[in-house]
Amino acid sequence: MRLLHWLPGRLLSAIIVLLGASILIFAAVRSLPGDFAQIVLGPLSNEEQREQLRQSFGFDRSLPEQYLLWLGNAARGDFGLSLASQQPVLDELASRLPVTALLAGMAMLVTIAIGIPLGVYAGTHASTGRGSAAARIVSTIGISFPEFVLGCLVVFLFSRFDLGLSVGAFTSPTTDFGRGVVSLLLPALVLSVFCVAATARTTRDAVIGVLVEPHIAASVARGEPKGFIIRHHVLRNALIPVLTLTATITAYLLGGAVIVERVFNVPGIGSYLVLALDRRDYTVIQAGVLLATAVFVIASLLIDVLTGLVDPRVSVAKKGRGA
Amino acid sequence: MRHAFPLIGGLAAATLLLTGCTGEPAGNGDDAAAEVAPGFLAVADESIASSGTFRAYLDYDTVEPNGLDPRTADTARSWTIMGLAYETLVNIDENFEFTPGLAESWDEVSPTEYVFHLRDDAVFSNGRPMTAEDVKGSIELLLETGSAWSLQLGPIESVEVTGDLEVTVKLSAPYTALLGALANTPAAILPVQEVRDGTVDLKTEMVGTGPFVPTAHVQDESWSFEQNPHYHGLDELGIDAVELEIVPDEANRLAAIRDGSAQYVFFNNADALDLLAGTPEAKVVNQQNTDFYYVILNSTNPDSPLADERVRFAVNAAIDRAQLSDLTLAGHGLATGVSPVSLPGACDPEELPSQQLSDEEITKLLADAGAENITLSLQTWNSESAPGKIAQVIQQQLEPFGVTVDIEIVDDATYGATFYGSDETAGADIGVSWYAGYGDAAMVSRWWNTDQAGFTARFMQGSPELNQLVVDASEEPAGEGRDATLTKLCAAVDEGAEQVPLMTRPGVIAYRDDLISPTINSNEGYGDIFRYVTDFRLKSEG
Amino acid sequence: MTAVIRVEGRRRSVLRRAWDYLASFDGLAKTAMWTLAVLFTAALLGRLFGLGGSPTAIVGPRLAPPSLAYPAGTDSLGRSLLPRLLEGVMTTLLLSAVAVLLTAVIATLCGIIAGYRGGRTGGLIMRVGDILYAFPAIVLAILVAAVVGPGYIAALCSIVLVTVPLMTRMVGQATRLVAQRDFITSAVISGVSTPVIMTRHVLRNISGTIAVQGTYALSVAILVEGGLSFLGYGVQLPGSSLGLLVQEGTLYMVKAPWLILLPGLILVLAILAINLIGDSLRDRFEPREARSLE
Amino acid sequence: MSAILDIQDVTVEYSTGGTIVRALDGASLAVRAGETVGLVGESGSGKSTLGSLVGRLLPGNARYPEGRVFVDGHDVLQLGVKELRTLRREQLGFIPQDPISALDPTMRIGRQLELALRGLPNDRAALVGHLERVRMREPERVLRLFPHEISGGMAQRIVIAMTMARSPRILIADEPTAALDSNVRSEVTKLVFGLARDAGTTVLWLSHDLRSVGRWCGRVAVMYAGRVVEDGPAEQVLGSPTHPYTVALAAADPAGVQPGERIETSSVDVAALAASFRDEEEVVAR
Amino acid sequence: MSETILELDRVTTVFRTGWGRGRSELVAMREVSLDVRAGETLGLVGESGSGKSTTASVALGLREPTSGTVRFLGEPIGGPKQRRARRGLIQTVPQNPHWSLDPRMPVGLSVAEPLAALDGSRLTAHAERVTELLRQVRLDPALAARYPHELSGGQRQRIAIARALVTNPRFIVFDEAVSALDVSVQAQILNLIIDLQAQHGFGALFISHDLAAVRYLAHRIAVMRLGEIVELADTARFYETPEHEYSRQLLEAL
Repeated sequence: MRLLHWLPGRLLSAIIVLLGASILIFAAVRSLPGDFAQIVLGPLSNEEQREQLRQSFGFDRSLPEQYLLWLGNAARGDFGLSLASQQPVLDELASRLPVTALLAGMAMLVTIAIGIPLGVYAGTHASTGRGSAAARIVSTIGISFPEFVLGCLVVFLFSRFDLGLSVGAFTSPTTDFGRGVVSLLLPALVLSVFCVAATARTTRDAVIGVLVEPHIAASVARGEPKGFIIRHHVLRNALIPVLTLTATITAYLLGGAVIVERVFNVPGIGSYLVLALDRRDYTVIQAGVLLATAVFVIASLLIDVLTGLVDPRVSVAKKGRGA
Repeated sequence: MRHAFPLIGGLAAATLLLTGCTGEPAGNGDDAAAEVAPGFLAVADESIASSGTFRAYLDYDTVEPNGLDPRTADTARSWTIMGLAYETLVNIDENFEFTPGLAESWDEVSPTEYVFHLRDDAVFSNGRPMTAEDVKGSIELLLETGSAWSLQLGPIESVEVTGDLEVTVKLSAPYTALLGALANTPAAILPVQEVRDGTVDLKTEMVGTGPFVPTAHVQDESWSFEQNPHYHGLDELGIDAVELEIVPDEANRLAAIRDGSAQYVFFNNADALDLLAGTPEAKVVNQQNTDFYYVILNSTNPDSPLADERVRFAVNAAIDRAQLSDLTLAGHGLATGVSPVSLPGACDPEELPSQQLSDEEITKLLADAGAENITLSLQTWNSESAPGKIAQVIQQQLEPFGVTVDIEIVDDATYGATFYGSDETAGADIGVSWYAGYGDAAMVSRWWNTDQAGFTARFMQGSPELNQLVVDASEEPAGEGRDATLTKLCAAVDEGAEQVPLMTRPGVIAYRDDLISPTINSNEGYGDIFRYVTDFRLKSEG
Repeated sequence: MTAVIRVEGRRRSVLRRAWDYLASFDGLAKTAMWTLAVLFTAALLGRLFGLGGSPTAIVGPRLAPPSLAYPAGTDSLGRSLLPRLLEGVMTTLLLSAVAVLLTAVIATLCGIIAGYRGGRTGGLIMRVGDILYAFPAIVLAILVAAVVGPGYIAALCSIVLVTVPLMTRMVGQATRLVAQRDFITSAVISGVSTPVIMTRHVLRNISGTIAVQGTYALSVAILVEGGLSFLGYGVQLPGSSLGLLVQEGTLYMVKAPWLILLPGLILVLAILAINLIGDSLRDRFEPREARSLE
Repeated sequence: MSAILDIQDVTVEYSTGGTIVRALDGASLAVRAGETVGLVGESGSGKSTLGSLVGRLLPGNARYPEGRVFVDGHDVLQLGVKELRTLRREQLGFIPQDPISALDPTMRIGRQLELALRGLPNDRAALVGHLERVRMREPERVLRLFPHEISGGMAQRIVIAMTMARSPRILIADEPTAALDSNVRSEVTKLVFGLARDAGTTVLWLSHDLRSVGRWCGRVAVMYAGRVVEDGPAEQVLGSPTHPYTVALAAADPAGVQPGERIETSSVDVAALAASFRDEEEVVAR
Repeated sequence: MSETILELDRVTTVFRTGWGRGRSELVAMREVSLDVRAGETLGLVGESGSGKSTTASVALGLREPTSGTVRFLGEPIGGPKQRRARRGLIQTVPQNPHWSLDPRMPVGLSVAEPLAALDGSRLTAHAERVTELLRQVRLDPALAARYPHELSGGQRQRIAIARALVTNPRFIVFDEAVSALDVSVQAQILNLIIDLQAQHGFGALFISHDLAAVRYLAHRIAVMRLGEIVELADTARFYETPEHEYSRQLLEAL
């Protein structure tokens, strides 16, 4: 019920954000330097061939017209043909999505499985203990390790020394899920380091924030045992800022995937997007970036709904996202 | 303050530790170029009973505006991959001599008339036997496209079916490189009947007479091929299927060859030779190539010092090819004139006029031109590492002569816009790139003929004499006469110095000796690293 | 009344007070500051006095390991890595700092307007921020870099566009908190004009947030610059930045690991230092009391 | 008769970032079972610290360099964590100032009560019974609500229900009505004292309001600068205060002055008082 | 009878919140009429949520009412534009001594700010007047250089009063100005307000939930409940014979 009060407004703002993003993407892609036809057809092509190509992609129309056409088709799931492969963009992206989704999913799993317990430990021991300081330093180092440095390091170590996992072969999870997971293990770990650290930090801060709340003091005063308070009161309350962080992490994983996929040669959406950008594969860039933003917008929408379920006080007015 | 230094110190110590334990023997580059047979870096052991999947890793995929259509395929990578499915009338061997392909033999009736006798067992992968009409139609279809390769075919006047398995090609003028042009994948023999009636779409399908047919292609990811059941040489094939992985990152390809995920890997970083030293099963060979790096010295901007031919020539002369090759290609690049040095009849790069100039003469030349302290802008692209490195070395080499070079390294698209865009003159003084060198010494020089290569107009003025030399070189039959023309052509290009050939662009192939026995030629004209794939033998079930 | 035992400071010179302020940070933050100071000074010396030689000059054998002659080894063109590292540190720090300065100005302006004025303009600002925020950072950065064309400007623009939305949001939130304070209402009632309130009261009171967020933005900036240069859209050769050096190093990981390890480690150190300073600033401006559950 | 609560000359210091604040400076207070003691003092007097000290509930940066605290014979400051928990659970009850924030905002009232009453019967019927004890209307409905959906008065009743469910030996109420509107204050106060009387619970009622404390408590202790400066039967402390601070406090309440009268504020010069108090070592006690 | 400074005539203020199905309306002020005369203090009591604070914002011209009129010195109080024209004539002493002053500014400058706003002069140009006012609120003028956190709650509230008085306003709103103070300090501030009003003759709206403080200082008392004024009477009369049931309840609780 409560959800119904703010969900329509939240949905509307999500749609506005997506529309805004689509305009931005379209504008950015159209202002990429270099003549698209010349790039695609190469220097040996003649003007006639170029003009023909421009026409076949509707580039001869006015920009607003092109945008509306694109948006209209996109709404129907038609993102056009990839200039590079001549295949429907949607198929191209769809075939790479499982890889990126699995990569991001594995990283998210690691993030939650390590980051939250680490943060809870650091938070509940913040007033005492060296363990907390260690957790804090570890998490600060974690957010300071760019994945391209860490990734290269891992590739170096695993290709230089025989450490059991291959960084040369990639098995797609769609052909063999088990081997796919194994070949994504290292990339997912590298991708998750920042997120684990960020989650641990946020969880720690959230836990500390909850611990000073009077209702925790009241629980302590009632003589509740530590574990009981953490389980029943701290975790639930601390979950709220952690949930909002999850939206940011989703975006981060999507972005980080670009680099990690590149470093580990994982054929996912991220590395495909960079390639597409290099060769000005307009349709792919447009659809790919829009997809990335849409995933983020939908994820944050879902997370807002989840937050609404965890925190009954949440309303449409409250929509800050922590970093 | 007290705490900061240990951190820095620790860093240095860590570095020493790591460098200490990775000291490896120096490069084995010389071995890599060693031939096991004349013209070959590796020869497949045909006695091996072989079957299985051939797994190769490539650095990038074919990207063509017309999809899989071989006629408009622009890059060597496309030729290589499409070459698995298509065949050409003639083939080119390790000595750049022509051998039978789909044509069992041919007669050069006159310098302007060639008669091809086709083999009778060629069958397209859809099961239909190849006919003379297919050959005639394929050449005509290629000519229709107006593509770069249709220009390389030369002045074809007519193609006629003159017998059951006989096709006659007539030229309007002599053109020595005709066979060279017919030997490359864009001139592949297509199932013309199906193409014309629309049952085969060349953009999305490959229906050729070649050994393999593609079963799957994920752009930038992988290709799968299986045997063409109708292939005429099926019995001799040692490979059941081909898996190509596209792996842009060199480190990953390196890892793949180390752990055996790949049997055969292409590198374009010459240092890969050294990087695999620790893996004894991996053999690394350095394949010489007719492709070469060149610099554009833009002559079309009247405000640029490069508008003066003396300055261009001086800049050309100031570039030390040997050092350039040592620093950027681990010494594997060979200095070359406009006729690629590894092709028969090519001019001697040592004899080029620019190479005869001493440092003093270069300085004087610049002084005469009033260009003692000049600044030139250089642009090149970043999807490969070599052009950027070349640019940086050139910058250092020109510095002692008072020539300051401002380097701008941009993405490929921006580079294209700078030199082939719509402006009157290209947006930079100097450009660095490479050309494919093809299979005949006169083919690439077409790009120096301003009548034939319109795309150079924004940085090259050319001259009627030069254009004529290009035409002469293409018309004269191979032999001493043409060699002399090529030498003149090389000198003219060198002195005009608008597009200056620098050095060849070698390829590096690594293969797993324990998994595969390949045949690899020492010299390649079309970048086809699978040229002898039908001879390859697999050592273990793959 | 409570008995308060504390050490009262006497009035000192500005310099002395600045020093005392820095000295008041915890040990970790101080170490971080020293690390940054050492990195920056080395880079500055490198630039001013050509410490380690010219970054572009080809001086020696290719891929030589660190030695006395080449303290950080040589790269694939036989250039000494040390001056290139110093130049890289300079570029990375300077580029990130300039970008974050821009970010701070833009975000402060937008954040204060959005947080204090609210209304349509404020809504629009926040909405645009939301839209930019919806892009994964590195994707946005690459897109911007591709539009602008790879290079310094691209890195700069990307960093600004990536960091502005979050910082605007944080400044906006801080501004809203301050705007609710009674002293703002008092000033409004006294007829103090809006621009004066914004600069005199709001800006001063959110300066802590700006400092903390600016510091974090700086670490994000270095990450973005690195990632961008690594992907080939940031700083280009023959320039040098830490991200670019790492990228160059990847090719020679096996044969010349120092080419990737040194810039990589310095990059990590710099970001780590900045994050530690940010944490320290945050503890200072947003103190949190820790409590045990015993 | 021995004291159920005996605070002996306790000193408490907080250290924050190099600054040490002394919150209690030799405070003593002995309370016998069944007594209702009003602990009066203004902000900073140390009364909240004293209240929390009974359950050793001070924040981690608190130090106890001197003094001892006994609850029913247990030396609170020396107890192990487990014993301390048991003590809090079995013997002590706390009612905070702001009841709404004392409830977990993410949890329905019913679930919170259920958790707080672990070990006791805590089915629906029992919960409803507890709410009825604190005269909550519509208890069934209230159990389903979240804390932000109820008023301060209701929240305080729920906290009282939670606290009194275990019939603690000592109840420490820290300004429990300060955050409430005036018309529910007396009701809540009445409720607490009524339940405490029924359960035989000793009450330590912390307040800044001398007058209201006098109305409900048998005994009043006045705190100032970290000490109990005056302690005695309510009517005595209120009627004829002897410590100048108590005098000033009584005089300063505007509710105590007749229309047209002016509050005499000259004697409440806090700074001067503090200075004079430092010299005066002896606590006025009767 | 002295001049009417502020007059609220049948003022209604409605808040609308939410969106779609969640939309709700809250009437914060319903048909509120009251007036404040020169030299007089009108006390406004009521519980949290009774509409006191909304009434304060309306009286200060910070919020435009949904209906009804607000007149200041006989003129409609109008919107933000008129606020600039009236500057210096209306001031406020806010509730929370923690936030009544800008923590980043020496308190002397905070006192000078309304003066500077009158003529656009620099904050530092009014040192003499600041000294004078600090004396009036019985503070050591040397405190002007201090920052708010260096002062006690009572001292801060005195500074806030000095700031409100610095422009010789005709009307001051005290919005829970003593509620957060300890009784001993509260008494001093109440006396100070009484003395200063006698001296300066400003009209005052004194808002509090504390009936005792209001009764002590106000000449007339208005009792608000659920957005309405349920009783408005002279203090003496109100104290003797409260008419409304709610007023009686409040008095009993004293």
